[in-house]
Formats: sequence, structure tokens, C-alpha cells
Amino acid sequence: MATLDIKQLYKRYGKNGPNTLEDINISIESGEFLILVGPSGCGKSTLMNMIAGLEEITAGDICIDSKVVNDVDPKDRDIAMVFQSYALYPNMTVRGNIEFALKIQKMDKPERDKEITRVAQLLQIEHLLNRKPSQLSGGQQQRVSMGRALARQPKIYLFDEPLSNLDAKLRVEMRHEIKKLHQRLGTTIVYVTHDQIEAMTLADRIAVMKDGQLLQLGSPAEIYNDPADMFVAGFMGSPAMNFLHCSVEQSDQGLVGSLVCDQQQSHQIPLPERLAKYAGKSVVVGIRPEQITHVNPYKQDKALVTTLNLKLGVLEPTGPDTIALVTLNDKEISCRLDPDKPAVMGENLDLMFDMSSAVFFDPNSEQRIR
Amino acid sequence: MATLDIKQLYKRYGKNGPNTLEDINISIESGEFLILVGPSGCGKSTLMNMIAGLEEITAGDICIDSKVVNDVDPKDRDIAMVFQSYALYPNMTVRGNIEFALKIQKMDKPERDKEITRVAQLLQIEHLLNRKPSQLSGGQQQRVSMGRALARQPKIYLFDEPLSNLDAKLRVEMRHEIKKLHQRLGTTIVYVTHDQIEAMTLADRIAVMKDGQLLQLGSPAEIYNDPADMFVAGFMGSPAMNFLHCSVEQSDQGLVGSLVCDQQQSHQIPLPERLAKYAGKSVVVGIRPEQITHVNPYKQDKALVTTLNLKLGVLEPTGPDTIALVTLNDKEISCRLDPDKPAVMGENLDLMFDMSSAVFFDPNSEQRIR
Amino acid sequence: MTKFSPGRLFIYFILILFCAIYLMPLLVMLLTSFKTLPDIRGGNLLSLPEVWVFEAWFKAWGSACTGVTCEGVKGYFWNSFKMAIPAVFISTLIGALNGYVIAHWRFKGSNLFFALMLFGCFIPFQVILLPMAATLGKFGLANTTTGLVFVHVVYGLVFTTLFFRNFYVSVPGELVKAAKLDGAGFFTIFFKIMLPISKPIIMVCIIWQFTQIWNDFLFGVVYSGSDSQPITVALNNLVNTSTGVKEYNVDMAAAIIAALPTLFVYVVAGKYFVRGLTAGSVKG
Amino acid sequence: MFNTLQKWLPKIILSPSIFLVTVCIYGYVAWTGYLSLTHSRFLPNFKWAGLLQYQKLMENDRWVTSCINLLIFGVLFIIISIILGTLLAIFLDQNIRQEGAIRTIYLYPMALSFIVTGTAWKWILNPGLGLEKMMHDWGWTSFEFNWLVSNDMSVYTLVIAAVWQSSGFVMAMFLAGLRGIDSSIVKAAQIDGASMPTIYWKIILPCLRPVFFSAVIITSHIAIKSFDLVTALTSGGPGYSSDLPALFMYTHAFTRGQMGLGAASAMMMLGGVLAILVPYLYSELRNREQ
Amino acid sequence: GEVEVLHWWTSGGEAKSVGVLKEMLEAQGHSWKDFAVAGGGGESAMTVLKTRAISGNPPAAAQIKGHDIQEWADLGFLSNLNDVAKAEKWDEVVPAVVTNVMKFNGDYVAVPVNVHRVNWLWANPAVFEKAGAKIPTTMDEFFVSAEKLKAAGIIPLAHGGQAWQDATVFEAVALDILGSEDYNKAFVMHDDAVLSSDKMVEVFTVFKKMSNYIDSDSPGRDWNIATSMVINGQAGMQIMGDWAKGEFVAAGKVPGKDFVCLPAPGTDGQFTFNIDSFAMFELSKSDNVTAQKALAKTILTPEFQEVFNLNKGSIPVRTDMDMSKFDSCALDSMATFKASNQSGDLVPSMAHGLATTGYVQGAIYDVVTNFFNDPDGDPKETVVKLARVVRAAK
Ligand SMILES: Nc1ncnc2c1ncn2[C@@H]1O[C@H](COP(=O)(O)OP(=O)(O)OP(=O)(O)O)[C@@H](O)[C@H]1O
Ligand SMILES: Nc1ncnc2c1ncn2[C@@H]1O[C@H](COP(=O)(O)OP(=O)(O)OP(=O)(O)O)[C@@H](O)[C@H]1O
Ligand SMILES: [Mg+2]
Ligand SMILES: [Mg+2]
Repeated sequence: MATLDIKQLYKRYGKNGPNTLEDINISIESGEFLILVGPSGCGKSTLMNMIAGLEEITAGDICIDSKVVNDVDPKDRDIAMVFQSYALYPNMTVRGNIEFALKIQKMDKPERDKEITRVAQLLQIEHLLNRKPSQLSGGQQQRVSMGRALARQPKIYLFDEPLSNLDAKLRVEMRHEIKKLHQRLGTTIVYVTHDQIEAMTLADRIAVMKDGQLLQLGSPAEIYNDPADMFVAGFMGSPAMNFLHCSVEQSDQGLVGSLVCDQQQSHQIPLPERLAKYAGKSVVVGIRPEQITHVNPYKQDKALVTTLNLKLGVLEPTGPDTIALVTLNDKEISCRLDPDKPAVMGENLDLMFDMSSAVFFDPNSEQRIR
Repeated sequence: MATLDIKQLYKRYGKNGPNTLEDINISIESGEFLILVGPSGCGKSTLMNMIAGLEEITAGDICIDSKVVNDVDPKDRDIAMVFQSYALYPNMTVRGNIEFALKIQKMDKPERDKEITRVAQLLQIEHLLNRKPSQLSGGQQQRVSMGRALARQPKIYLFDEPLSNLDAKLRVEMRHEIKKLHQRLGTTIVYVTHDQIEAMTLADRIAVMKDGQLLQLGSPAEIYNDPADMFVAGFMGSPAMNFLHCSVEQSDQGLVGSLVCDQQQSHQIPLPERLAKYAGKSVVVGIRPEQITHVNPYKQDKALVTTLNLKLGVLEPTGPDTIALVTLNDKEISCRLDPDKPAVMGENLDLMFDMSSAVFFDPNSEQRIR
Repeated sequence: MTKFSPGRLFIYFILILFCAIYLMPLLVMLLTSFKTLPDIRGGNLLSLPEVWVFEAWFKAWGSACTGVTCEGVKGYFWNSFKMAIPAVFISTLIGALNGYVIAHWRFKGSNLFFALMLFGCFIPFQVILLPMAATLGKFGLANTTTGLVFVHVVYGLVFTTLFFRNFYVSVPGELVKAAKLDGAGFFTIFFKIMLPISKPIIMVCIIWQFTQIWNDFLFGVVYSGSDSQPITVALNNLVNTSTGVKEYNVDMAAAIIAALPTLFVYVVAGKYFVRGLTAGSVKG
Repeated sequence: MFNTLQKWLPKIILSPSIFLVTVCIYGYVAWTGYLSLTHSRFLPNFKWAGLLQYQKLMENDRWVTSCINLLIFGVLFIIISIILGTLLAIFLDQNIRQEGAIRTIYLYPMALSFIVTGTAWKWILNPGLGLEKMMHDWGWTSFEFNWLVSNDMSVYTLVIAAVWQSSGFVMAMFLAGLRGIDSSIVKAAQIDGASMPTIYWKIILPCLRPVFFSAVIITSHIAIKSFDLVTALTSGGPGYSSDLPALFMYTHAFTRGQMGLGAASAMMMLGGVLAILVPYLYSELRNREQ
Repeated sequence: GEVEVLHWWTSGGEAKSVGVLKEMLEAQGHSWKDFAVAGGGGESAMTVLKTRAISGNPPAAAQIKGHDIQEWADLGFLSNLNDVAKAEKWDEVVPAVVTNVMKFNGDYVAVPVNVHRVNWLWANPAVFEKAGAKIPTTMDEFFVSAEKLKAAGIIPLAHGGQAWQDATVFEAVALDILGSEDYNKAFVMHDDAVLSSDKMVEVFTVFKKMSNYIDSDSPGRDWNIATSMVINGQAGMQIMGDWAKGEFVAAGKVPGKDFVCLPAPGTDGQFTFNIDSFAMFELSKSDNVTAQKALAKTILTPEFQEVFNLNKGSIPVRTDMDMSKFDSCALDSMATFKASNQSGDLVPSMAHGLATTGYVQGAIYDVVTNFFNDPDGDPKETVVKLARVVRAAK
């Protein structure tokens, strides 16, 4: 349990390289669960490594419990980390890998064994304890890497995509275990993931990064429902939010945006009044696939909900849902349909647009219009 | 483009080890897209390696285009593979890595350059072409590994979790690219993934493996909607299918199963008539979270749909949905709720159970009851 | 960047201390080489020369007797190069190939062969002098540079194979696998993937082989021809005299001169002791 | 056709070496073995002598001394050079300024022929000329270092000189090994709270097992074949108290014209090596198998 | 034709003398291929010779000493030089003791080059003067003087503790105590009775006593370092062959003034000889054979003998030479050589391989050096051991 403050942090690899991290400021409370997300190569692992003390700081400070630790040795920071690349000790068995840190802490043998058993059970690797890392499958290696961190009780956990190579079922289980662990120990956790569900369900706060910069920091709901800009909006959520460029017009029913489906029919969607000042101009409408669905009688009567009859493009059944693509204003828009209700490609279907949850962006600055 | 037949394939690591693969029989048509799924450590990578000719075959045959290739050198099989562990050439730049195979094929320099540019653009790694693998982020390494395979046009592609370390957005893009690639070239593809969406959207057929055995082989819809046994049913889908043990009773409304919520109220759910022979016995009801939802007027009147008033447990907002946990028959059941409709933990809510899509299993054999 | 913490100071201290210890004999040799003979006979071996004279160096280089000719060691350098360069090159290459096969293309018996080979490095070279002489004689290679190169290759092979095999077992097998799938054959993988990541071990190997071959006296004297004697034979002739006058200053100078090419190799090789040649190649 | 060539390539590549090793090592060993059973003296002859030479050898005091010496010398030399080489390599691996220069200093003893450095060492170790005298001159009169001229200690001076000569190379081997270690493993260990010494001891050195293997083979090879060293430094003296088998073998086979005896001693040496080496080799190669 | 000559004369003076031989040969229209291999009194050269012989590629001439000549001849490698010998009348100008070594079954197979006297005592008169001691001529005097020197803080006997130096001193003592006849019996005939006699015990006892007058740092010391100890007055004397003279001369010392050469204590009139010689190998090419014969002839010419021996410190093998250019030590040596040849006091050096085969010599070396360096060495036991090893090595 510790606070972690990152202040004006810069990182540059090599002397003349570009800034890999630029002016990162994050203040993490004791016991907080922070999730880092961002496109591949945006600097998440670099940031983690710097928190751990494994990469040199180009500029700025990292403070643990309000003490600047820039010059503190990694081993003295009391941090446990799961590496993206696993970094298992190739010369040791799985048991040895997990035991290593405990031995260094001079934990007694019986206690150590208990701890190893516990962790191994949790990660379902009991039967692998005597294997060498080279004899494990990818997911098994990843779990050992997890085990190495979980056996310890440090001040801060750093998890760098710890579940990426696990199957969905195991991932759900692990996610629950991590949640429980966090609730039980209240350790501060920084966690990198590309999994939407993990990010939404585990995080106290999510930090969205891009190109070494911090774009938004907020609760999962904030990030999801109230994104600061188009990038964040488009990045969180899968399938991603749909962006429709349309011009705002004043009509009898209030503000509307006009859409063209498949270059044939023209439709209009209601827009909230706060866009009044954009009348005559163009905005980007951000609407998530789950807001474009079959007509749902319950919602139909809500304000800003409209039903359009559109021609379906490609259908992608994903199991629980079927994602249908519709071309609007020359862009493919994904809608989420119920797989139980038959729909065919090319067919015209009534789709309900719930514009009440839609968000709007300035097409030039890509910033939210609030 | 080639057919790939795997016949009675066995694999054992070491002399006296257990069977890592056991009697695998898969016949893959030319141009088919086969996805392998299964829990971590079940033998997927091993199978891929054997197809590529990188692991020795303990018993059985692998045939490409109906010719047994057990003894054919990997380099003569004309297969491209993305390794789960990347296996980039550390001494070469990204460009060198991608170029390597092309050089071996004696492709001309201008053509090679064109190909590299194409692949690099596709994978968004143009700016990294002159870096060494050690200077890349995890996701970038994975993309280089992809690039190495995609630059070639082999008879068979093998992808071993090629997108696991990419962010959701990029993953969607890559998924589409792979799909397009497949449609354009019609190359036979074997693909390992833990991503439900990838599996469902990409595959012509999905092979579900467990402990080195092939459990079910079928189209995505078959695997999802018509699983052969409890394992397959529970494995595909996220959140996973709910399993309720309940005894089948004959009542006025036909067959019903009784449920107890939170040890207080008793409820009954309708069961299909084909379970008649299980009357008085117990069955496992498999019902997916998306079949337990808010009351939906459209469905409410369907046969086998019932509404129960249940007490909500933990709520997990995932963004597009909120997963609510309900305790039924001492088991936590997840239901998928609309995040727009407010629900609070502890509250009693009407939940609609759509038993028409539910599946049933024998509690002893865990096999489907059809 | 590198701060001088107590730990680092200690490391520097140890490193420098050992430098001093290692350098002591060289210091003695250098001092001696600048002394006159009476100075050597009379003085303390670590005392500075009474007068610094460079004559010994010139003599060692150009006019000391190594037989009936008294032209110093300079003429022998070429002989040594003619023998050492091909021998080092060939044995390193074969060793690398052998190591590569034994580590990554195992076949039944390859390990057994490796074990047998290793055992071979323990046979005393004196044992093979005569049978090898007979063999070379049969093939008409007796007392030729080719024969000498052959002998050095044969007995160097064992060590180069050992070095490379033990290096290559640590290289992830995935790399070879990936290359195989990319369509690379045996040699392509070797030259394009393995050799480029073997820099440090190639250097170790060259350091070892070059030193062994350059400094070898036994094979050099026994299998060389009278006009192709390597520098060690000259050095030996210059230094070793049973009943003649010993000129220690010339001996020392000659020894240092004879070692210059080897030292040069060490300095050059140093550049290739680079870090992390397999880093970032495979996950896990 | 081409396919089969590829398949055979590894074997083809190895076969010249196999051939050379078979003939030039095992063939010659067999020849020597045969010689050891003959009356060969000045030059090889083939008069059968049975085990006579071995019997003579076992009765020879000098042989026994040299074997014991080898044991002392070998064990000390191998252990010290490996430890020292490893330590120096580790220290040198800490981003040291002037690494190149220091590395060359550690290596240079290898470059110098022992024919001459032997003389320098002889002076340094000689109580009347070298260290002891120097210390006395500097005022430390109780300093005593007379191993070179002492019957019991002379073999240890061999160890000193041999370590001086070879530890640099061991250092180079380990340095090359260290440079190949994946830095992410070190990072993981740092995070696990391990101090640098622990990391080296528990993680890095075990990863360098193959290097260690090379080092053991190389140093034991040097130990067993130490010949120039002894000739130059002590010539086996005082008396023959610092004699080593290699010198014994050479002296008898070539200088004294007792080729049969020399051959027998060579065979005994090989036998000894075999007895010690085979278990190590076996365990090492087995280990890698898995 | 061409002759390839294997020798181990590489130090300045020696090499120059061999150079003269080369020139003389070249003046006769032959060419000289030099194959010099120094080290350990020819040990390395012998190794080379053996391998070359085995590979079927022996040199035309090789520097081979003493008994080894017989061995090589016995194996049939050497060519017959009787025609040259007859033409040059070797039998007349060279003493029989020497020619016997050069002959195998009565045929000349080798050519002698020079004669070294081994039993010399080199002393620094200034040191003796300072200590008030007399330069000894007998064993008893030796110990008296040694005691005085020691008392004066001077190392009495400069010695290098190497097996061959030990043996050199040992054979000097043995020659004194056993006398020439028993010396021959012991070291040439390997007479068991003499080897295990009480006299032999005395030899060892005296030998051991000498070690008290040697400094403790002697083991491993090169002979010339020992010599320089005499030169610079650290030590009083040294027992060493006449090659030691070269060191004195090189240091700018004058014989008779700065240093003196005397027979080793008690061996006045006796002469332990060490002969260097070239053996000629059987060759196939006839013009090379011509050159080889020319070489053999040239070696024994007075011109070469003079030049060579002046450089080397030894004396010519020809007894009919003009010795005017030689110094006092050499003249003394020559005189003793001739005299002892008559009196039977001319004995072969055991330490230098003239007396016996390599294996017996080696066995004796081992016993002698081990005894000398073993503080607890017991003369009686050692004598028994000596007899045993010699018997075993025979
Ligand atoms: N070299 C080996 N020696 C022994 N067992 C091994 C070896 N490699 C893999 N295994 C075992 O074989 C089984 C299958 O491994 P494989 O890598 O095929 O799994 P996988 O299905 O790819 O798993 P993941 O999804 O975790 O990558 C695993 O249980 C693993 O531990
Ligand atoms: N050693 C290095 N030298 C130079 N550039 C580097 C180095 N390591 C990483 N980079 C670059 O820094 C950027 C950030 O890398 P980092 O590993 O932090 O990304 P990431 O956010 O973890 O990405 P991913 O999700 O793909 O793992 C990347 O563009 C990468 O190419
Ligand atoms: Mg990363
Ligand atoms: Mg796998």
C-alpha cells in the first residue's frame, strides 16, 4: 500500500531519439487500481519499467509514498512486476522461479512452500512446478510470471499485460482473482491491458495514453461514456465507437443531422440542443455500436431516440451479438444486433439510434463538444 | 492453397512423458480458415509446430495436398508461421526480418522493397523498419513477426496468437486485414486465438481442444450454439455460459426446473419437452448470460421464456453491457444487463430467462442432451 | 550516469589492483629490456635502468642470432602469419559449423561424437608427434606450411567446436525454427542468423586459437620446414642457449615484439564483446 | 534429391571432423597404447613387452610425485582461474570505463611466450631477486616468500604463474557469456528484490553453465598439458619436486629415449582424465538433453 | 648440392662460428640450409630430429652427441664417412677416445666439432682475497675455503639448482673421489659393485656437504646467473664447463686476472670431456651427398676448428693445431686433454650424455637431483637406489 506520484516524467531512448514519454503526470492513491491503456508502442511498458526503476529517467520525478525514488535501486522499491516478455529465469524450475523472491526475503521453508502451493493452485500450474520454463506453453509461462509476482506482497504491483496469452475462461478467473487480491490486500496496482473488459471491470481509474502522452485519466465509466476526445472515444470499446461526420441543421423537431445510407436514402437523426451553436457547421457524431440496435420498445419513446430503416451490409456473428455493418455518409458503421433475430445481408432493417448517449466532437480539433 | 490432413497424430515430449497430443484427426480443406482454441497448455502450439515440421511426430501423419509430409523439411513445406514467442532474428533490423524470406526466394530488390512497404503499412510499422527487435515494444515485435509471415505467399499460414499483444483497435484492424488477405489469396490458414470475437468472425471452422484431445470441430455457430459437451459450452463465450444444476419436474405448464435464489425464494424455469425422460432426475442447464436480460417485450411471449424476480449481486459494468451476478442454486450466474437501465446491487429485478436457446447436459457424462 | 558509489569504487579498486598484479611480470620484462647486461647482472630486477638503452630492442628486431643468420626475429613474422591466419580461420569456421550442427541439428550420435571430441583435447601433444609426422610424411606434407596448418586445424578444431557448441546451445531454438520456415537452408541459417549473433564467441575463439597457434613452439619446430619456421622457433633459438652467453635484455625485448600481433588481436577483438546479441529475439 | 542432401548436410558437415578426430586422435592414441606395451626406447619398435612399462612406471618415484603434483596443481589452478576469471568478468561487465584497456591487460599474459615470461617469473619468485628482496628493501624484513626454492611449495608457484597466464582467457570467455544474457532476466531479479551479487550467483552464473563447461575443459586441458610452464619456471625442480606428468612423459619419450615408458605414462594420464572427465561430461550433456 | 643442418647453436658466439662453417661450405659451391633448434642441451632438437626421421625427411647433418650417435647408427639412419675420414686422416689427428664416439661398428658416422672440459672450477680471486681464503685445488681445501667465504658473508659456491647442473657438480665430486677408473666403471660400464660401493656413499656424502655452501635460492637458477654471481663478487666460485668462460669474457673480465679457471677440486690432470659432433644422415640425392661429405671434411679443417673453438671457449678436437690464439684456460685445457688421453684420465661426461645412454643418464639425474635437494637425503639409501635405477634402466 503506497501512493505513487509521477511528475513531469520524460523518457528518451538514446541521446537524440524522440520523446518516448512526454510530461506524464499521474498521482495514484494508496490502494488504487490504475489501468494503463493505449495503442501498441505508446510507452506503457516504458512507464512501468520506470516506475520499477529499470529504465533511467530522462527528466521528472517518480515518488513512492511522497519520497522521490529516482535514485532508489529497483530492489529497494518493494515492487512486484509481471513482465510483458515474462522474463522467467531459464535456469530454474517453475517452483524456483516463484520461490526466488521469497527466499530473498528470507521466508521460512514451510511458509514458502505454502505460498508456492497457494499461488500455483490459483494459477492452475501445480502440475508444472518442476518443469523448466522452456518446457512450458506460452500461457503457462505467463502464469508463472504472474505467480512470481503474486507470491509476494509488495507495496506496488505492476502488471504488464499479464493475461494476454491466456484463454478467455482462464482470463476471467484470473481477473476475478486479481480483483479479490486487490480487495483483500489493498495494494496499489498499475496494470496494462488491451482487454476492454479487464480495463472496465478492474480499474479504479484508467489512464489513456497515446504517443507517450497522457490523454485522459478517469474512472472507467468516465473514459467510456465521457471521453475527452475522439482518440479516447475510438480507442475504448470493441467494436469501436462509430464516427459520423454530419452537418448540424435546425429543423422542426429541433436540431438534426442528416445521414445518407448507401448513397440512396437520406435520413435524419436528432441532435441535442447544446449543439445549437454548431448549426450550419459540421460535427462528428460518436455513437457506440450498442446504441444502434433492433428497435426496443422500452427505449423507443425516449428523447433523442430515433428509428431509421437502413440497408444491412456484412454481418459478423460474434456469439452473444451479431455485428452488422451499415454504410452511412460513406463510412461503415457497426451496429449490434441480437443474434436471435434473423437478419440477412442486403436486407433493410429498422435500426434504433439512441442519440442520448452519443457524444460529439469538433471535426477539426477532435475535442469533445460538451 | 493446399489441403491439410492431420491423421491420428500423437505427440509426446521426452521418452516417458504423457501424451501432449492424442489421436488428433483434422481434415482442412484448401482455402479453409481453421481456428484452434483450447485452454492454455492444451497443445495448440505443439500442433502448429508439428504442421510446420518443427517438432517431431511421435505417431500419425500430416499430409499437405494429400502427400504425407512427415519427413519433408520445414523449408520445403512452403508454410509461413507467426510464432507465439515471436522468434525475431535479433541481429537484423525489422526490415531485415521481413526481407529474409523474400531474399531466400530470390525476389528482386525493387519487388522486395515494395512488399516490405506494403506489409509495413498494413501493420503500421513503417517508422520502425530500421530498428532492431530489442528496441521495439511488445506489440511492435508481434507485428514484425506478423509482417514476416504476411510478406510471403505460402501454401499455408499458421498464426499462433498473432494479435494477443495488440490493442483492441489495432486488433480489429488486423483482424479485418487477415480476413481480407484470406479472401483475396484463399490460402489455407490455421490460427490459434483466445479471442472469442476473432474466433467467431474469422473462422470457417473452429477446433476446440482440451488436454491434447480434439473435442469438437465445427462452424463458429455450431460451436457456440450447439456445443457437444459442457467443456466446449463453457469454454466458448465470455462471460462464460452459466451452468445450473437442477432437477427436472413435471408440472402443469410442462417440464420445469426449480431454482432457489439466495436460499430464500424458489423459482421455476420452463424446460423443453425433450427432457421428459429426465423427469425426476437432475440435468445441467446451460444458459448464456445474454439469455438472461432485462425483460424484453419482444421476446417475452416466446415459448420457453420466463421472467423471474431475482436479487442482484455484484454488478460489473463492461462498457456496452453490465454483467450482474445472481446467486441461483448456490451458484453465481451472470446476466447481461443494459448499462442504461439503472440497477443496484442488492435490488430485486425482473430478469427474463430465454430458455429456448439454453442447452442441457447430463450431469454425469457432461455430454449434451439433445 | 555512472555515479561513483562505494560499490563502484570497490570494483574499480579491484580491477586496478589486478591490473597491477598482472602487469608486474611485464614491468620486469620491460625494465630488463632497457637495461644493459652488466646492469642486469648487477641490479635489482625492479630497479630502473641506470641508463635507458634501446639497443636490445633493435637487436631483437634486426640483428640477434637465431641460427647461422643474425637478423633478429623480424623475418619470422611472415612465416607465423602464413601459418596462423589460415589455421585460425579454418579451425574457427569448422568449429562454428560443428558447434552449430551439434547444438541445433542434432542427430543420433552427434552428442557422442562431441564427447569423444572433447576427450580428444586431453591427449598430450607429445603423443601425437611421431604418428602425425609419419602421416604427414606419407602425404608429402612433412615440413611444409600446409602440413603445419593442417596439424593446427586438427587439434584446434576440438576447442573451437567446444566454444561454439556451448555458445549455440544457449541460442533459442525458435530462431532456427523461424528461419527454417522462412525457407532458409542449413547454410543460410548459419551464415545469416547464427554467425551474426556469434560475435563474442568468435572473438573468444580467435583469441584462443590465434594465441595457441602463434605461440605454439612444439608443432612449429617439429613440422615446419627450415625456411618456414614460425617466430616462436626464432624466439626460442634466441632465448634458449645451453652453453652460450645469455642476453636477457634482448630476450625480453624479443618476447614482447613476438607478442605484438597477439596483443593487436586482443585489442581489435575487444570491440566485438558487445552486449545483448540475442536480446529481444524471443518472448519468455 | 536436393531434399535428401539437406537432410544429410549436418552429417556431411560433421564427417570430416569425425574422420580427423578418429584418425588423428583416437588412431594415434591407439598407436601410443600399443607402443606402451612394447620395449620401444629411442624410437618406436614393436617388441612386445606386455605390461612391463606400466609396472616400471608404478615403481617410479618421480612418476608418483608428478601425479600428485598434477592433482594439486590441477585442482588449484582450475578452481582459482575460474573463480578469478569469473569475478573479473563480472566486475568488468559493470559499464567500466576503459574496459578495453583493462581487458587487454588481463589477456596479455596469454600472448607472451612462456619461454621468456618463465624467466621473468623465476626472477620475481626467487627470494634473492624478486618479491622477497623487494619487500626487504622496502623495509618489511620479515616478509618471506620462498616457495620457488622449497621442495614442498614449488608446485604452488606453478599455480601462481599458470593462473596469471590463463585467468585472463577465462575472463574473456565469461565476459562473452555475460554479454549474451538477456537483460530482462536481470530486471526481473532486481524487481524480485535480489541484490546484484545474488543475481549473479543465483541467476546469471547458472545461465552460464555452458560457459562454465567450456572453462573447465579449457583449464583442465591447460593443467594437464602444462609443459612450457614447468620447463621454464622450475624445470620440475627443486629435484623433481614440481614435476608434472606432461614433462615426465616428454622427458622419457624424447629426451631419455624410453618411448615405451613415455607412452605408458601418456596412457595413464589419459586414463586418469577419462575417469574424472567422463562423469562430468555425461552429466553435462545429459543435462542439456532435456 | 645442398645440406640441411640441424643444430642448437644459436647464441651469438656459437651462431657466428657456425656461420663460418656455412661460409666455408658455400665457398665450395654448396648451399646450407639452416635448421637451428635451441633449448635444453639439444632436447628440442632431438625431438625434431626424431619426427623428421619418422616422416622420412631427415636433415643431411644433425648435431648429435655421444651415445645417441650409436642409437641412430644402430637404427640405420646414418651414412658412412670412412672415405672422408681416410682422405683427411682423421684417425691420426683426433684422439681415439674421441673417434670411438664417432664410430659405429668401426665406421665413421659422425664428425666431432669440439671438446669441452666440464670439470672446471671458476673463481673470483678478488673475493677470495677479501675473505682471506685460498682458491681450492682439493676437496679438503674446498671446504676450508668455503667456510671462510661463508664467514665473510659470501656465497661460497655459485650454483643453479637444475638437474644437469647438479649432475655436473656431482660428476666432478665423483671423479675426484672415485678416480678415473672407477668413474668409468660406474658411469660407463655401470658396474654394480662400484655403484653401490662405500666410495660411492662417500661421493654422495661430500656432494651433500657441498650443498651447505650454496645459497638457498639456487633452485631453478640458470647457470649463467650463477656465473654472474661469481663475476660480481656475490659468490666465490662455480663448478661448470668451459662455456662459462664466455660469460666472464662477455662481462669484460680477463682470464687469470679477474677470474681464474682451475680444475674442479681434486681433479687436476683429469679431464671430463663433452664433445659436440655432427652425425651425417643417409641421403638419396647424390649431389647432396657430395655436399654432405664436404661438410664433414670442412668441420675438421684446422681453420674451422680454430675459429669455432675460439668463439665457443672449448678446445679443438685436432691435437695438431696451432694454439697461439687461445687463452690460458684453453691452453691449459688442451694440455690436460692431451696428457689425460695418455694417462687414462680422459673420461666422458656423464652429465652431458657422453658416458651413457639417455635412459641411464636420466635415471642417474633423477637420483642425484632428488638427493641433492632433499634435506633428509641419506647417502647410503641413495646409493642403493642409484644402483637399482641404473640396473633397471640398462
Ligand atoms: N519442450 C517441452 N517439453 C515438455 N513439455 C512441453 C514442452 N513444450 C510444451 N510442453 C507441454 O506441452 C503442453 C502443450 O504445450 P503447447 O505449447 O502446445 O500449449 P498451447 O496449447 O500452445 O498453450 P498456450 O495457449 O498456453 O500457448 C503443455 O502442457 C506444455 O507444458
Ligand atoms: N530500447 C529501445 N530503444 C529505442 N526505442 C525503444 C526501446 N524500447 C522501446 N522503444 C520504443 O518506445 C516506444 C514505447 O515502447 P513501450 O514498450 O513502452 O510500448 P508499449 O506501450 O508497451 O507497447 P505495447 O503495447 O506494444 O507493448 C515504442 O515505440 C518503442 O518502439
Ligand atoms: Mg508493452
Ligand atoms: Mg501456445
